Amino acid sequence: MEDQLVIANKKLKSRFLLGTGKFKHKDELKMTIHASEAEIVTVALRRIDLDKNSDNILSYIPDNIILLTNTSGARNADEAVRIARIAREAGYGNWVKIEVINDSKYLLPDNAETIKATQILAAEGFVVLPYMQPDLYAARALVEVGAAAIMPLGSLIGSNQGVKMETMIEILINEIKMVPIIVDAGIGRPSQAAYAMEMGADAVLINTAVATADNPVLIAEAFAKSIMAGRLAYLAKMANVKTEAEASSPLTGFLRA
Amino acid sequence: MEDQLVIANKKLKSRFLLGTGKFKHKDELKMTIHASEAEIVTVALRRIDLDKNSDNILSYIPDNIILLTNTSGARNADEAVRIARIAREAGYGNWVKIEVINDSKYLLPDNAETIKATQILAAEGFVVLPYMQPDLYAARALVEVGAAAIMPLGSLIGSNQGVKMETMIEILINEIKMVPIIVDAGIGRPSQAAYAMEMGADAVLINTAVATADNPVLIAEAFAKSIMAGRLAYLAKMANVKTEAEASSPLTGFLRA
Amino acid sequence: MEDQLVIANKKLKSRFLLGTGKFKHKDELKMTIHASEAEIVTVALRRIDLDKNSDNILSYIPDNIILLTNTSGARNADEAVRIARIAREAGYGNWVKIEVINDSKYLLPDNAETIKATQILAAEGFVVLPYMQPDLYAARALVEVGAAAIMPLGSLIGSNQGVKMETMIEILINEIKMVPIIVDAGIGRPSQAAYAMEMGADAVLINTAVATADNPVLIAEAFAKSIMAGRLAYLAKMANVKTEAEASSPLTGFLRA
Amino acid sequence: MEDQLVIANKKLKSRFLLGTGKFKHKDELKMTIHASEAEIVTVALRRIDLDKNSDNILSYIPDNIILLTNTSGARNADEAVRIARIAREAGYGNWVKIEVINDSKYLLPDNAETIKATQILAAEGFVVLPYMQPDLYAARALVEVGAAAIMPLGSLIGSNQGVKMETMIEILINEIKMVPIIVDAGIGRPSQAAYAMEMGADAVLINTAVATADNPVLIAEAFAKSIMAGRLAYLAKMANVKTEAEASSPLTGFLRA
Amino acid sequence: MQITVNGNNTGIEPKMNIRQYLGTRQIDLAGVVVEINQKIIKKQEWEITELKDGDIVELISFVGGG
Amino acid sequence: MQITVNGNNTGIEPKMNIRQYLGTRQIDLAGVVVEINQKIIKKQEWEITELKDGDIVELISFVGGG
Amino acid sequence: MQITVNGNNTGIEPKMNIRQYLGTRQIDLAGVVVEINQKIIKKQEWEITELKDGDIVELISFVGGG
Amino acid sequence: MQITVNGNNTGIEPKMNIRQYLGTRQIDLAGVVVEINQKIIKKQEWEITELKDGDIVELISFVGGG
Repeated sequence: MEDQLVIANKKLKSRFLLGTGKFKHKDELKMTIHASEAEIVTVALRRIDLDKNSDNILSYIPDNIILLTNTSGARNADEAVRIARIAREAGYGNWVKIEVINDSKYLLPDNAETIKATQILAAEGFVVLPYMQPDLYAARALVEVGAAAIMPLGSLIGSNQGVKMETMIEILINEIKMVPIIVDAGIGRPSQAAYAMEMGADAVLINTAVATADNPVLIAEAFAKSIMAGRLAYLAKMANVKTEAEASSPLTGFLRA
Repeated sequence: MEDQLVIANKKLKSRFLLGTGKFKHKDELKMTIHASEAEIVTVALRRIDLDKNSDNILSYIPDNIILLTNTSGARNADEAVRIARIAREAGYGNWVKIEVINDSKYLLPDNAETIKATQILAAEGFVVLPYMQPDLYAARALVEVGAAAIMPLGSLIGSNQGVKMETMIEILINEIKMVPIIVDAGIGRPSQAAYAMEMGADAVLINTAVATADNPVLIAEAFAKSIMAGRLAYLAKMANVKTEAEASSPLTGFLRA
Repeated sequence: MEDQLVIANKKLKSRFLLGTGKFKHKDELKMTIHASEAEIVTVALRRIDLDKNSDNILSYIPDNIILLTNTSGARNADEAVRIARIAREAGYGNWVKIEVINDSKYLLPDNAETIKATQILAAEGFVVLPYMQPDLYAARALVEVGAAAIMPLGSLIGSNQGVKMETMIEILINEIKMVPIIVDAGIGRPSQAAYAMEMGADAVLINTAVATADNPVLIAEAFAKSIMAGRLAYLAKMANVKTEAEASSPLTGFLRA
Repeated sequence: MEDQLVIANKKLKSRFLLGTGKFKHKDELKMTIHASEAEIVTVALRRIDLDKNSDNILSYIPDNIILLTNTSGARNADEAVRIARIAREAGYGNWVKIEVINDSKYLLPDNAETIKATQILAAEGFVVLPYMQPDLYAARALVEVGAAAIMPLGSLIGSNQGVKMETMIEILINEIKMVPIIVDAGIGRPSQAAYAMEMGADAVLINTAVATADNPVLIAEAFAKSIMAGRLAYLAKMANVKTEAEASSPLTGFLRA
Repeated sequence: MQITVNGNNTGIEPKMNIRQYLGTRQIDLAGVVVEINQKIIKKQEWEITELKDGDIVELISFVGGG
Repeated sequence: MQITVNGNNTGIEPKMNIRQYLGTRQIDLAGVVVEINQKIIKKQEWEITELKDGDIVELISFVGGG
Repeated sequence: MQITVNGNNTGIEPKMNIRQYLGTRQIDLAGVVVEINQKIIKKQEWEITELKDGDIVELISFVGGG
Repeated sequence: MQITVNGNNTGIEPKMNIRQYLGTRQIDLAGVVVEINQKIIKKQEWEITELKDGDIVELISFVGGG
């Protein structure tokens, strides 16, 4: 069966986008990417530290992987645009995750600024994947201005709370059909990733839950399997929840003859 | 890595026990068993219908699969014992799932009768897997009288509600270390199966959610993957849930220099 | 103890705002308002039906009640503003609930348009209570342009699902301190109303759950009590949730002397 | 309206049973009982400490209150029976809460021993209120041997987690009609108490959540109100949960004429 | 003379002011608002505002709402 | 001669053993168990066990179950 | 004379009945129950029940409980 | 000659172009981007772009991010 995720005409087998922040040991990253089977990996940009000769993250990411640069640090559309342009200049493609955050406590994306940045960058030919608060109007606006996918948060970033924004994400899944929906932020366990996929999300992006597990390689494999499981379940059309019990074995007894 | 489930000294790779009731098309059963990778499959007993030449279920179950006969229909320990003995005589092994139900509405297992039946059958050399309401005292009694595993219900049988009895199942997982804990009944989605495994259950038994999905073969594969995912996550030791947001990207900005 | 809700300098004893839509029998409305102890009641505007001499809703609402006119039907800021001005002209005060909805399926408020309408009407001297999707940035903008309170939705309007938007409403409660937070839409049961108040909401607005209960008068009393209960609990500072059991009786036994 | 709780022919207005353990300041107890409007209050027994002249708890409990003595400390039926007999001899009535716990970690009641103790004490004329794990078979047995009410746990004692055992408590409420169902243990917030009552529980017993709140008197009042609210809501027959939005205001617009 | 009231065409006598017109219909006037050609006519102006041919009149009042 | 098989009365020829009787019905014998008067008859005894008038016979086999 | 009261050995004067003994300690008697050798002694028998050497006495009363 | 590199003042030799300057520091150049005075300098222009006194230089590269 051909069940592919398509983002900006790129066909992908994996529905697991992996973030690379917070890894304790960078050498685990390569194995983790391998175990995850991810084809898209997020990175960020930062000033080089000239005093210590730190490792280049790119050396841990296989060449065939799509780099998705996060504009983290941007507090408004202009800053996000500036970061995106720098990223493109680096020569690793034009995929960008717009993340505009104007609140240092909850780290919530600012939808209005995100729409502005998306519009500018899409017009410049970027493949724009905006991180957003799930809001139907904002999602429609993002699609209209050229987002290649939309990435609503499942719950607070790094919280591992799962799909707390379920009501609104379900609405996005039902209503936004032109681009994929990628649940980003807050997914903390394979069961939660499976749940997002069962709901009909097209993919999930996970970072904290992988990088901060005791064994990132093993949990990456677990997430990979659970995301496939959730996708298959969505395709298989699951049985409904019932409020009553229903026997799975024949109860009519030969014992009472 | 060697991560095996051991029941009564039998080493198993799969942690997915599959029920065979309620399948609409029996010919799907064989493919479903294959897709599930299950090594243990439940069956039940019934009077032969002499009027119509119905298919023999055994012809759909590969030879290397362990048959676990359910005593469904039994309303007390004596009836369960009688069914188990018949099952053994049939010549397909001595693994038996004790299911004693005395309530036709909620189909709840009767722990007291289940303990009695387990004691009798374990003493006769059966491999006894009792289906039970999760109750620490009953679980301890079952282990004491010789159960090879205990199978607490996750929620009402056939309800697809998932692990609603979470509080009590967590206690069983923490306290019962001598035999495996298999969550039986109520698991309706791969995400729920993954959740049970993440909690530390040793295996899950699923029937209704597979047999009544639109595509049983596909959902069996989904459950297989999600159960592995949940197990790996348990072994990988997951990151904790946090009440606050936590950045996964570096936020210290080069933009404000 | 003096625990008052203050909106636009108006001191209120009740933290229960009652909606008047969907009542099957209008004569129940008067008793329901009485039972609810509400001091603010929402109404809407509509063309008079000249063909049938329908009852005037105002005759069922006591004079001392504050009328809060809903701009329902408005699809953008301009329409909301027009409705608000009509409402004021009717001579029953200048309190207005901005409700701008641009989606006939989920009936979600459009935050961007709501902010615009709030700005215009607050500048014209209205007491503006905007109904909104819970989003910290939008809430801050609303406060800035002069909202007298903000009214985030708990869940989909009329759904009776309770506080599904918990994560975001909690953030609003923590961060928006200049005006009251009133949870509006989706509260279906007294327990859910109590929960919203325990979280620290300043008030709740309920309509569907009252109007469509079998006995609106009785459920209004139930909501009134539960809202007070939730408020008192918030003030009393509740005990924390624990993951372990903790005895409430002395267990050291005199029996084992 | 006459809506009374009847236990062993005793008619009660209040559906709130209050526990007296864990209070930091005993002088708060009297005010707390008053605020709770409870008519039944639990106490326990202990050896008198001959070295320090400790306060007598009875001096804080008004005379018209029914004392319900908890057999806490009992590890089996015999010990519970012994404690109950001592309690009766003390001269404050014959109401006893059977609590048999054989597990010092989770403090779970042992249903089998509880049934035995109930049988003995009911036959001796006690008014027996057994604390139990919610299990339909055990509940039926308790009613059969003479329990005056049954008191299933909502969640682990002292955990403030609410009605986690919802599935099984709902079954008890549906099936046990001869005696009242009192949800005992685990209720931590007024919203949770309201929820238990909305489900159809006849009463709730709360101790930890009151005694360990910052302000026990205030939270007692909150629980009292929420319990009444939940009861009224049950009687008023609440509106159903809907998966879709449903307008509460007329949306047909006069604006588009 | 023809006007449109709440979307329906109606013939009325000429030289009628708003208050007079409302008097011809049986309407409880509490909370009623009159818009003519999208302009609100204040209550105190009802008597001095004459209806003109082709006027688009909206008569609006309160209903239950949430 | 009358026996009861799975709850139904049936006339059979006398002096028939279990295996012979089963041969008269078209049954897939894999996993079939025979109880006579609530006593299980082992497979190896089918040929030496003769059905008697009034016997209550149960023929049981596996079906799908959970 | 030695008795055990609530787990502690105590010397007491001989020929003392329960009420007399309780009088020697400062105890609020409301709700107090006396067990001697695991047998409850009813209140009305306190005056006629003499303590004997080796008696195991439990003095029990109410405390807060849930 | 003084320039600011990643927020720190540094003295450098005059007449140095970007590539030369980068050569003086030990930096893995994969994925490095150079901004001078908030303007990105493309890689192919590094050799022909000379650093001037007072330039504000940003050297940016990839790090792990989510």
